[in-house]
Amino acid sequence: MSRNSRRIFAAFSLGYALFAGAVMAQAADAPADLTPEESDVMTIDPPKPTWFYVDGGWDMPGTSIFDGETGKMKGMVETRRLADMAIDPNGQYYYVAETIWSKGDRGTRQDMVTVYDSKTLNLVTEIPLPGRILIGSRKNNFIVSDDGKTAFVYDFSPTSGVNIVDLTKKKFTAAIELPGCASLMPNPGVGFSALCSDGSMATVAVKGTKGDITHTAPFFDATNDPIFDNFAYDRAKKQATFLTYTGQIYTAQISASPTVAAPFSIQAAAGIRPGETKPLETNWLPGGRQPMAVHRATGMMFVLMHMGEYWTHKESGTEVWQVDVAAKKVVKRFKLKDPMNNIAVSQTDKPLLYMNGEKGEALVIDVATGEEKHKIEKAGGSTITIADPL
Amino acid sequence: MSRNSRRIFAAFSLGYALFAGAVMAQAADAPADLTPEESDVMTIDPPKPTWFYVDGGWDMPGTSIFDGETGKMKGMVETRRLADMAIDPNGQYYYVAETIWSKGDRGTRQDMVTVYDSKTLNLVTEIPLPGRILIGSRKNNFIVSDDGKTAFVYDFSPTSGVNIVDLTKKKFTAAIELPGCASLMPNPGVGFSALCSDGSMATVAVKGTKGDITHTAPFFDATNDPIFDNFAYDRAKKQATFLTYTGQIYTAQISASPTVAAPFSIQAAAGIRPGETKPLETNWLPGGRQPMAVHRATGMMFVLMHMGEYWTHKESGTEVWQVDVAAKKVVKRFKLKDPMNNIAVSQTDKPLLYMNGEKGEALVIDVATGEEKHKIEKAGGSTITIADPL
Amino acid sequence: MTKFNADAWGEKLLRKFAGGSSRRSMLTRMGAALVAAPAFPLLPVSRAEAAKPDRSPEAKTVFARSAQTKDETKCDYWRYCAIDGALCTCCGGGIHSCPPGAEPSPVSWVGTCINPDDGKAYLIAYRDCCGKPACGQCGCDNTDRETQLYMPQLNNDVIWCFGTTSMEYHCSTAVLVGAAS
Amino acid sequence: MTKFNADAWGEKLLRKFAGGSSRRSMLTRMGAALVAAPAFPLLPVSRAEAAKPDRSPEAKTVFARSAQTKDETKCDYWRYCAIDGALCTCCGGGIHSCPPGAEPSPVSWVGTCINPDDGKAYLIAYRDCCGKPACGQCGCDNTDRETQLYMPQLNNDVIWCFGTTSMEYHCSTAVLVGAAS
Repeated sequence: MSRNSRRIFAAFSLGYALFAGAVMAQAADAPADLTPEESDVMTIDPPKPTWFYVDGGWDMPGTSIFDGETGKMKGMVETRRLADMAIDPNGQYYYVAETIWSKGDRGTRQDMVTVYDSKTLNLVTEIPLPGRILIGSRKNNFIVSDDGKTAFVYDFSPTSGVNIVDLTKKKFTAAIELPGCASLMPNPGVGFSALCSDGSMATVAVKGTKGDITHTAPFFDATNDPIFDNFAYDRAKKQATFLTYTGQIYTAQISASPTVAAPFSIQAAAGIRPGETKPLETNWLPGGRQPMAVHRATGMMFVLMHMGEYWTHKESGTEVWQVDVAAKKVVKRFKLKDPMNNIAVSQTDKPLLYMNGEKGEALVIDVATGEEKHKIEKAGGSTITIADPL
Repeated sequence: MSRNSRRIFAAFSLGYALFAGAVMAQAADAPADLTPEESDVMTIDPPKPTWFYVDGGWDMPGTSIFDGETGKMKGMVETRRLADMAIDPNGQYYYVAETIWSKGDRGTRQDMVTVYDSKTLNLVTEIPLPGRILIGSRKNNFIVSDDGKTAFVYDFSPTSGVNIVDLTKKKFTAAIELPGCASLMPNPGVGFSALCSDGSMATVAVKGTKGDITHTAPFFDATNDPIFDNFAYDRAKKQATFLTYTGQIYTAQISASPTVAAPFSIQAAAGIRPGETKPLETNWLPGGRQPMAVHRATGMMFVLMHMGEYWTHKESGTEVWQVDVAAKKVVKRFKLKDPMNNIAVSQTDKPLLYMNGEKGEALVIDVATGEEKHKIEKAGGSTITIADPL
Repeated sequence: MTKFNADAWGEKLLRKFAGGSSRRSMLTRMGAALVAAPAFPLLPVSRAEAAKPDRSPEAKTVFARSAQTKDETKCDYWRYCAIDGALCTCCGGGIHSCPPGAEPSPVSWVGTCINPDDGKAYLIAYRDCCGKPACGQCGCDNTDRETQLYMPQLNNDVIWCFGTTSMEYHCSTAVLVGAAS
Repeated sequence: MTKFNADAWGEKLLRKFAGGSSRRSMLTRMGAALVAAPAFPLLPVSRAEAAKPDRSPEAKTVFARSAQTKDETKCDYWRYCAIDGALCTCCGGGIHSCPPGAEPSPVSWVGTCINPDDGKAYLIAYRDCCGKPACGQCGCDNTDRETQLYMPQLNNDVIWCFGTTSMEYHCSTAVLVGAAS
């Protein structure tokens, strides 16, 4: 390059103004039929029942939106480390509960629910919060009521409480103390319910800025056989399905006074001996971060299972067990090529299983055939959310 | 767990006050000789010549400090994505040039040099800057003068310039335009020098807030055979060593009017045909992100080399070639088990090579014996800096 | 809306508790006691078992059966029976020491781990070191008696950085607090 | 010290240039021309070669010899001869379209790539889509005629997000701007 061209480059660095002329000269060299392309920005549809959302977790600060049918990525919702995403049941917004320091990890702490338009994925607004828990891989720390009007944000500071957000007015409305309980589920017309360290379920009747807390009788052992806090809640049946470390399955009817049915053993439902808490008892056990999912219409539950001793509840599953919850029967066992850590299921007529593991590879499996429809590399390694529009 | 213990747990959640009493009760159960341990915080030595610093790059927001002798991690300097770290030649501080938005990737942009005490690794102060370039894996965008008094921060917005920081007063002093040039090296008593797109070297004589720019005659082809911008600068000899994509090695004497010696071919220095820019000519070529390092005392240069065609300059090296620069001879070739992308060498009597690759594994190799002294998993995959105290 | 600042709140409580001394020096003195605190819901369990603790191989978890007492930089070191994260011993810190520039959280989750040398169970406080980016070295995730979020003091996923100037997670220590039975 | 705001500066210039229209609509109209702009230092080279361009297999790089024209979601698609980053075509965007919520940078680095269907060389503007976290899909790093930082318009490591509301890098597009010879 000559001295002359360096001077041209110097001119370039003074601003944009000179660029267009230069490019016009360039464009003049092009064949007549070659039109320079223009840049634009895509929009997407509102959340569809076949879409699933994979949180990138600790390493990737975004939740990728995939179409389960095509395996294609549709877009990304920004979810920084330890953020929680929830989908507006009305399909208009994505909500992200997040905590941001003004200087990365120093400066001023800012807690908020950030609202994104579901079609443009543009930021709509930020709703400031007094706080939220910092933890990864949890579905039930940030939940939206069935009608989409209220969000509940779990806080732990280390006092335990819930911050309530009016999503219609887009503002924080109340902070309610919730001693000894966490892991939220909606309780339509009442407020929310939660699991507690004494083995009970708490129900919080929200009245304005106050919460009236009642408890069921204790029904599980939170120390020795805990319920996985990533449980499933069914909006249509107002039913929660719980799974314990040993493999006990509970269903709870959610109301002002929730009732919990007697549990059954997933291993017994498969015709083998029930899981136990004792060491040296190797058995099939549930495990993972998000170890279970329920298909609403059919009442089928899908559980990540591995062989091991007790206290291996974070271990990835080598099989998925399909449980007919009403019949208390394991009706199918899917063998997995790679161990999987999170599982979700589409609420479609022909359900698809979505899974990912430590490697961050997402898997789409057809429940009917067991066929692997898609394997998506670098999809993300954390929580999987499904779209379930009203 | 009983109802009673749930109430205790509720009390727990009200604050810290109750904790101590409970623990005292607990401690009373302990054997008499068991003293509960206390938490404390370590300090470290100022930078030592055997230490090396591995930038975690895109995925890990920290630069880990390792001792090359022991392979042990000593601590970490916070370097968020696209930050650049420099070490105070006097050993008192670590400097990080970084860009932080007030809300992660939105909000207000904040550019600064952040100063950390080298013994406590505590933040000392932040020096605001008008801007800096956003790019990863570059050694020469943030440099400190040989006496440790001045820092030069390259900016590209997309105008090209350098921001000057007085490290003694800890304040920004001047922004100097640097059209068509980048990749800085100190120029003691003058200011700094840089490489330019016309193939020349620019020298900027800094006078107060002004810079007087002069250029050498063009000596390399920036378009067809560029010099890797991660070149080496030797403080003692005031000498820069440059390497081009084809493998030409230049040395430049840095002064108010730098002089550049005639280059030689690294391949010819090894007794094989020189590298070429033509396609279909497979040969040993230099490559990587930080493909070369120079050991000051012995004048030995270490270059990551791979077999390939031209325009494979980012490819990791499968060998390290040791070049006696004065003798223009390749005196040793080290075969690597895994391809490596960045290389540095300690400025000690018994030099150690430090390398890492795409996997983020760091390697410590003894130059004298070729022996692999340490392999450190998850050390980080980006730029390697060495400690080189005055 | 006034901004609730968890850090300030934590610090205020801690200062009050420490009689106005600086947070760091208070922490040095009180750290162990404070951090062990969330453990107390364990007490009923521990005491119930204390009558006749069964430390036979048959009563030990997989972790306890293979734990070692020599190398604090390995995941199978006995104190790490419920640790999750990077070992501070690999990050420039120690078994109860934060690496330079990091800050120990005054509260933590806890584990009850068996020392194979004496067969006894000890209460371990897993104090996170905070305020620096994730160390990246020696990642471990052991889960003996690790429970879920509604019992946070036994959950190892929570970022246990309260009352520190920054809540960024760097690494975890395993502080011996007392005998568990 | 007054704060220099690169984004505001970029936008001001762009607005001036576009006669006061909004940045986005201006971008839609002017985008291609603006983004191609940094390419002009290429012109002397391109023109010198234009007299008798050698597009024979012997003159083609490794990339050009094996490039394909069918699948825009693969690293060996012909336009990607000097791309570095995630392909927007894999991220919910297109070859010249940003995924939803991302914003194309009005300036970019460029490549000169050979289309194997006609053997001709074209100027490609690699416009980064900005304002969202790294997409993570289809990471490519092709380096035909890619140079170093002192020639930034030919360097593919720079975060090319100028004049956008956020400089966070999401993915890269490969926009056909014109014939290179």
